[in-house]
Amino acid sequence: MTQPVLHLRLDGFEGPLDLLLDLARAQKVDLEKISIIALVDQFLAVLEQARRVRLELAADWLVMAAWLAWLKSRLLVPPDPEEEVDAEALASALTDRLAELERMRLAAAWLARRDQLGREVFGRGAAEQLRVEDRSGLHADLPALLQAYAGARRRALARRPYTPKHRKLWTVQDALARLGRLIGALPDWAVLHRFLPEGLTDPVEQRAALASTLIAALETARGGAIELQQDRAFGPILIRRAAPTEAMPDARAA
Amino acid sequence: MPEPPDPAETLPDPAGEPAAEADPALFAHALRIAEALIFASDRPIAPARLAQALPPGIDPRAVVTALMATTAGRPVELVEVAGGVAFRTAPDLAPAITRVVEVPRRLPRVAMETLAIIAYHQPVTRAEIEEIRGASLSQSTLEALLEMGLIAPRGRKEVPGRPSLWGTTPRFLEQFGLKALTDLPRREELVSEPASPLSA
Amino acid sequence: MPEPPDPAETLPDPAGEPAAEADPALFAHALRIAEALIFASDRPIAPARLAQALPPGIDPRAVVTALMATTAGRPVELVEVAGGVAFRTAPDLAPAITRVVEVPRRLPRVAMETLAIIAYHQPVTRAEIEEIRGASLSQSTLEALLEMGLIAPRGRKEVPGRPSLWGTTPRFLEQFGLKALTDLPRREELVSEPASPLSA
Repeated sequence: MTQPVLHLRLDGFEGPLDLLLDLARAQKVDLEKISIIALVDQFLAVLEQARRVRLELAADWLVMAAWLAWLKSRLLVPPDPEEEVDAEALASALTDRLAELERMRLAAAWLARRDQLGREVFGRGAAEQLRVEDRSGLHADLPALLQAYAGARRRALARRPYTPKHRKLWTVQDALARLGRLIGALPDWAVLHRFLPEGLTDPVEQRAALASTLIAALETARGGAIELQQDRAFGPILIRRAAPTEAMPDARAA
Repeated sequence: MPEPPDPAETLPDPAGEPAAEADPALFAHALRIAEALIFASDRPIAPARLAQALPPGIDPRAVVTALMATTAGRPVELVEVAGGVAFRTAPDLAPAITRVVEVPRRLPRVAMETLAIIAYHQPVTRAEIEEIRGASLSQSTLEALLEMGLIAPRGRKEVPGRPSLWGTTPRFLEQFGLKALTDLPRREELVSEPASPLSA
Repeated sequence: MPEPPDPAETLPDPAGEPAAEADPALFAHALRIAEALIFASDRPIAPARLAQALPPGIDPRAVVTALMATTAGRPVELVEVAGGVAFRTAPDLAPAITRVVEVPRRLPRVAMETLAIIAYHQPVTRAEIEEIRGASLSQSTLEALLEMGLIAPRGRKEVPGRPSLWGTTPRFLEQFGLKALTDLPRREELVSEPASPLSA
């Protein structure tokens, strides 16, 4: 009847070190003074009994058993000066490991005995919000602004070749009609730009309208209805209604 | 002459016995429990919930009343809120204990692009902005920029429909650390436009 | 004969001036602010945060000392924990509170041992924890500790495979009511404790 109990007990240990620590405690001496040889014998005995119950045992148990058997044999023979590994040192390393595991067990127990938050003591359950967010500020700097401009223009320009726009070009006829309509209300010199049709934002359409308006103006000036003046190359072109009573020095210049 | 107990006071008494004067030590202990429980709870404590924690025979409402009286005027007061009672820090201390954290907003891309176009092309109409961006522009984007004080109307363009013209404000210069609009890099430095001298 | 002030007490005075008696009204106001600030939060308040909220010239440590004295023995006490101060319910009231407030389950033994090993050996890898325990550690144990906020990754160990290193968090100190990691018993003290916890 003891065998199944042993089987269950072995399963209850968390690995070979756990069992070793339990056996070491059973020696009822300071962990520093335990007999490694006695410990090894006990461990192997437990394992042997366990194997009688069921043959398969986890690999780490068998590795530990083999290592302990080897350690015991080294401890029993007189120390060999040629030997690379010192059996005493290995035994003391095992003792140190058991002692550290023991200390960590005690530390866990010490923690477990403390009053724990949420079990024995409680903190404020419903914390009050002490942060007031001021969202009036704006996170934007000049580089971001410039990047935005460049990005918007690049996208708009890149889109253009793919969507050729229908251009409504301002013809010379259109310009002649508009000029004829507007010239009557003209009191004095006015720049040619003022005779362009309104609402043109496209640069190409603006340029075309300027060209046709200039041709229309030249045509009208030839007919004698208006006068044109430009003081310098690329300067503004001025238009006014022809005033037949005045001397026209400027007409020669034009 | 002792007054008869208020029937309303005795109602929640589970045992139905008259609201006898509670043992002062027991009542003091109940006060301790109530204070700790209300502190620890993550939501307001209703009288019924409070009663579960109190020694039997103690009226939770009497405990609440007593606790309210002792905490009145203290830095942390017991107040009635939806669903029961809770501790709250006194409102007069809020300025001292709250911390204002500045969480600057980030402008959405459309708004940033619109702002940049207004900065470079002002005064400019919404239709012109749409033309320059090559995309339509919602009124709400303009309104957001207006609300932040970054742009302002600059009259109307004398074309059919008389659309508003938009320009940037001194607040805009401040936001972007500019002394004047002329501090902005020239457009040609940012993007190589196709030759269009008329639009210059 | 009045004793000279303890030099250790006056050291942290930022202005370096002698520990003059603060204006009693100002000090009382500082106490109100401190109580409200610490009470409002569910996390410990660090001395620096407290100092920010107090009127200038008030020593936060004097305020904390006074507040500790007035709340000692009360149902909600001021305690030092995790590098700051926080209000906590008195342990004797736990049975009454837990009748109403839900209490999390205790950590299993494996998790407590793992936590102790991380606390004493941090930063430590999972393989090192397994080496100390002499048994493999299930991922769910680490995950449970992580989820409770008791441990956190502390970078990686520069060995083949670069395993994560683990350490404890301020939340760990709070959970077990520790002011700092130095509050943990020293290794020697652990062994000299009575043998009873062996069975724990």
